Amino acid sequence: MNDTWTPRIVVFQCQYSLYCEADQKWMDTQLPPHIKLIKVPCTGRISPLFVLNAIQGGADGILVSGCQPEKCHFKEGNLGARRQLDEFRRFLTYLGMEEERIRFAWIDLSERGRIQQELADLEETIRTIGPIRRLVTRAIPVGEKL
Amino acid sequence: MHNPYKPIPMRIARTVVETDDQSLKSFELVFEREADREKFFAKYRPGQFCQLSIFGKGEAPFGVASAAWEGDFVRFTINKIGVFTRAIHKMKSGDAISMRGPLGNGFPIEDWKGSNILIIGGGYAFTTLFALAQHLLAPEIRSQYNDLTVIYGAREPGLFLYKEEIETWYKRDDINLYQAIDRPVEGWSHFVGYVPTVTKEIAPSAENTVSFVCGPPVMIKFTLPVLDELGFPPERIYTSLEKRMKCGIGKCGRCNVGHKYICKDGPVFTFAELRELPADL
Amino acid sequence: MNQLTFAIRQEAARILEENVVDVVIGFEVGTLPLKAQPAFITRKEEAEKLVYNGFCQNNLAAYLTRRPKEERIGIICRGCESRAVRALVIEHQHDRDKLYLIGVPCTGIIDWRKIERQVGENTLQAVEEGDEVIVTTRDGEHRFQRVDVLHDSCKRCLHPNPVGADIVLGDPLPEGDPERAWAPVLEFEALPPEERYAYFVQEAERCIRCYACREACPMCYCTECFVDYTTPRWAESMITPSGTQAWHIIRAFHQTGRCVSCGACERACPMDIKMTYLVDKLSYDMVQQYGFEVGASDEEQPPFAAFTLDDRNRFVR
Amino acid sequence: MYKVLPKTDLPKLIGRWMEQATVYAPVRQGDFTKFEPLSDPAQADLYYAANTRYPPKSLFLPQSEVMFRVKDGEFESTEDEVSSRVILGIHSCDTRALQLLDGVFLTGDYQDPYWAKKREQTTLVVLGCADPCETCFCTSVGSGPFDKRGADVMLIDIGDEYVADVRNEKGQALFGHLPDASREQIDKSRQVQAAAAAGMKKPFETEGIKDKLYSLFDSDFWPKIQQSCLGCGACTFLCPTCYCFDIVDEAQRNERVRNWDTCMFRIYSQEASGHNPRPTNTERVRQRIMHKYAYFVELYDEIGCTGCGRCVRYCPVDLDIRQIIRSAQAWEES
Repeated sequence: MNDTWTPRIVVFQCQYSLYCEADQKWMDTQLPPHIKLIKVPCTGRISPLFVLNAIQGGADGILVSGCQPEKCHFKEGNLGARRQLDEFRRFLTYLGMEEERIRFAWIDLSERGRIQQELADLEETIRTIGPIRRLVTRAIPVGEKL
Repeated sequence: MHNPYKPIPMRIARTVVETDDQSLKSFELVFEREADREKFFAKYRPGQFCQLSIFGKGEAPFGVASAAWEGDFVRFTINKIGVFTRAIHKMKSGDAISMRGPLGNGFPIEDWKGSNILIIGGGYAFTTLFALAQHLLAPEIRSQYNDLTVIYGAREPGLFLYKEEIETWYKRDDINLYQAIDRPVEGWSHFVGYVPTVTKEIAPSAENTVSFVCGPPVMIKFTLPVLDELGFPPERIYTSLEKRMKCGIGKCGRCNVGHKYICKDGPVFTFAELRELPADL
Repeated sequence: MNQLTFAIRQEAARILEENVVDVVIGFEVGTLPLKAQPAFITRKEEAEKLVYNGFCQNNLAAYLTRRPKEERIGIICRGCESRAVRALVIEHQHDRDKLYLIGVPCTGIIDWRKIERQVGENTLQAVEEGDEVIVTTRDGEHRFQRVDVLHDSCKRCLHPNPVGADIVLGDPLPEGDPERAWAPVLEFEALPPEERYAYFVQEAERCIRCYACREACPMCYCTECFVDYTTPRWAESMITPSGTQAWHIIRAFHQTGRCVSCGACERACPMDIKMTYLVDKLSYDMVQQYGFEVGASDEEQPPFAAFTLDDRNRFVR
Repeated sequence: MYKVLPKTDLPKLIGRWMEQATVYAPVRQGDFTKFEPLSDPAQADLYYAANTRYPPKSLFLPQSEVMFRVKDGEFESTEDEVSSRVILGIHSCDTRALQLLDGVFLTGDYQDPYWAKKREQTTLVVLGCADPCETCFCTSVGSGPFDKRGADVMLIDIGDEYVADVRNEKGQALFGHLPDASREQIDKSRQVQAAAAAGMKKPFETEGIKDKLYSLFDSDFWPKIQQSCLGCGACTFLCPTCYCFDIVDEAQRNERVRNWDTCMFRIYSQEASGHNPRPTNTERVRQRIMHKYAYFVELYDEIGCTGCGRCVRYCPVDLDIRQIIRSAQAWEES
C-alpha cells in the first residue's frame, strides 16, 4: 500500500454520545483533516442515505458513534438506528463493500478516550484493506477533502 | 449559435424589504456587462419575466417589477417560499447572481395607445403590474394614453409592496389610485374591502378601456364577473399566468395550458384567449 | 374459461350486488396476449370481464393506496397480494374493514420475457393448458412447460396461499420450500465481492429512473420519495452510476422487512433489471436476525419499527 | 438516387465511415439492442426485430446531459462538444420522431443549440422495417415502416443486398461511391416496402382525434382509463417523441444538467407554493395523451406519436395507447 495515502474517514456522531468533555472537545477541534465530523442530534437521525452518500463520495471508512441502548437522550432513537445501520452495513457488504469500512461505537459513560481509540483502530483497519474501490461513484479526487 | 439557456452575470445593487412580515423582498440587479444591459433593455417591456439562478440552488422565474426609465437596474420582488427564494433572501447587495431574460410576451401595451388603462392587482401579484404602471408614468409615454386607474388590494397595510413609490402616486394627478385592505385597521384612510367589491364600488367605465388584472386565483375569480358587469369584453381583460417552469423558452414542456406554453406564448393572456384553452391550471 | 375465473366472476358479481363493496379490483384480458390488464369493476354486469390466469402479472395491492379513502374494495388476492394487504394494514395505510379479500391460491405468474426471449416478439395468442403454456406467433405454435417460464420470484415463492382472506376460491397449494427460496441469496453471497459488485453495477447501469419498480410495488406508497426531495438532494438526479446505484440501494433498503417478495418491481422494469436479489437478501436477514416474515401475522410490526431495549445484547460493541 | 450495397460489404463501408466519424448502430446487450458507438463494424446488429428498447432520441437529447460546467459563477456551455456522427440502422419511426422534435427544438424564437448541433453533425442512415412488429402502428399515425422523411439515406433490405435510397448530400457523402441500383433491384425494393406497410393492422382511426380529445377534456373518460396506470415514467422515457426535461444543478459536480422528465410524475408540475395544476393521475394521463394527439396536432399539424410501440410493449400494466385512442374515439358521454 502506498505510504502517502491517508484514508478518508467520516464520523457520524450523536451529539450526546460523548460524555467526557475532553473527548468532545478533541472531536470538535483536534480532528486531523482526513477525518470529517458530522454531528447529528441522535443516531436515529442517521439515514442510511447519509452513509451511502459518504461512501459514494469516496469515504474509505465510516464511524458511527452513538449511545448505549438505555442512554438515548430521546429514549429510543438509537435502538432504531442500531437495527437499521447494522443491516445497512450487511447490505453494502452483500454488494461488495468490505464490512470493516463501517464501524459502530456505542459509547458508555465511563469510556473516556474510547472514541480516539475507535478512530485509530478504524484507520488501521482501513490502511490494511486499502482505499475504497467499490460503490464509490462520485469522483472526488483522492487527496482532496471530502 | 446563441445559447438561450446561458445566464448572464448580474450583481445585486440594492435590496428592499417590502412587507412587514419580511416575506417579500425586492432585489435590484445591475448588469456586469454593458452589452447585456443594452440587449436587455432593447427587448424588455412590462409583463415579461426573467429566470434568476444561483448555481446549486437552481433557476426560477420572476416577473420584472421595474420600468426601464427607473434606472439601469432590473427589479424583482420575491416571496420566500422555496429552495431558490430562501437562498436569494439571504443574499446582500454586492452579491453575484445569474439571469436569463427578458422572457415571455409581456403586456401588449403599445396596442392600446389612446385608451384608458385600468390596472387591478391583489397581494404580491402586483409586481409586473407595478412595472406596467411605472412604465406608463414615464412622461413621454403617459401622454400616449388616457386615464390611468390602479386598484390595488392587500390583506393589510403592511403587505403593500413599493410603499414609497406608491405614496408618490397619490401626489400626481395623472393616476387614480385606489388602495384597499381586507379589514379595517386604525389609521387607514383608503378603501376597505376585497378587490372585486372595491372595483364594483369604483365602477371604472369600460368605455375605451383596457384592463390588466393579476392576483390570487380567488380574487381573479370574483373580479371577472364584476368587469363583465361593467361591460369589459374578455378581449380587453389581460392577466398574467404562472406555472412551474424550467427552460423559460418553450422547450422543456412543463408549463403548457393546452397547446400554449406560459413561458413562451404568455405569461400574458386575455381572458378571451384563456377561454379557448382547456382548464389545466 | 378456467374454473377460477368462473368462481371469481360469481363472487365479484355477488359482492357488488349485495353492496359489500364499491369496486372489485381484478384482471381482464389485455391487449397483449402475454399480459392481462388490471380491471376495476363497479357494476355486477361487468364482472363477466374478469379473468384469472398466469398472465396476471401485477400486484393488485399496489392500487389500494391509490384508491379514494372511503371506497370499499374487493380485491383478488394471491399469496403475495394478501401479505401486502396485511403489511399495509399494519402500517395504517388501509382499513381492513373496508376490504374484501377474494383469496386465490396461486400457481405462479408466467414471465412474458422468458417466452419472448425464445419465440421472438410477435406473439399472436397465448393460452395455458394444464401444465403447459401454448404460444402462437407468426411462425407457428410453441409449447412450454409452465414451470420453465414462471417468473423467478414465483419459483421461489414460499407462500402461494392467501392469508386472512374473506373467501378462498380454489384448493390450497403446498407451501414453498425455504431452501429453494433463499438459495439465490446464499449463492450470490458466496461469490467473491468483486463479482457481486460487478453484477450490481451491471444491473443498475441500465436503469432509466422511470420508477416503474417503485410504482408497481404495493409497499412503495410514500407521497414523497427520497429521490424527489430537492432540499437537500439525497441522490444524484442523473442516470450516472451514482444516481442509479443510490436509487437501487435505497429503494431496496426501504423495503427491509416490508417486501412481500412478489417480484412486481422486476416484472415492471422496462429495462429488464434484476432487483429481487437485493430485497431478498434483506428479507432473508430479517428472518435470520429477527425471525420476521412479512404477512406471517396481522399484528407484528416490521423489525425496523419494532425495536426494544431487548436489542441491548443484539449488536456487538 | 438509388445505390446498391451487397450485405457482405457493409462492414467495410462502416469501417470507412469510422475513419471520419463516430458510427452508432444497434448493438446487442443481453436481451435487447441499444444504439452505441461502434468500435468494430461487426458489432452492428441490423436484424433487431423490435425497436431498440432505449429510444435513439437519447443520441440527440441524452437522458442526462451536461449543459454547463460552472466555474466561479461562470457558465461554460458544452453544446460544441460533439463531432461528426453517423447513425446506422435507425428505424423510420425513430427518425420521424427526430423530425417531429425539430419542430420543438428548432422552430420559434429560440433554438436549442444542444439539439441543433447534434442534428447538424449527424447523418441518418435509416433502415426500413421489412417486418414490423405486432405492437407497431406507424401506418396509423401518418407514417409507415419505410417513411423516408428525415432520412439522409434509406436502406431497403432486398435479400442479399441493400438498396440505398440516397436522399441528400449528407447521404451522398457516405454512399455516393457505390454502384447504382439496377431497375430490377429498385422494383424489388418497392415490393418490399409495399408488402411491409400492407401487412400492418390499423388499431384506430385518427380522423378528428384532436377535436374528440378536446371535447373529452372534462369527461369521465380520463378518470376511468387512468385507473390502472401506476404513474411511472416507462412509457414516456421509452417514447421517441417525449422530450420534456428538467434542469438541475448538480453542485457536487459543478454542472448544470438536464435530465429527461415526465408529465407522469407528480412532482413534474408541483409548484413551490404547494399548488399542483395536475394533482392526480387523471390530469397527468390526460396530459400525456393530449400532448401527443391534440396539442401537438394543434401546433405542428402532425400527431406527436410515431407508432413505435415501445410504450405498448413495456407498460407494466398493459395500458395500451392504441386502446386509449380507440376508446376515446368511441366514447359517448353518458
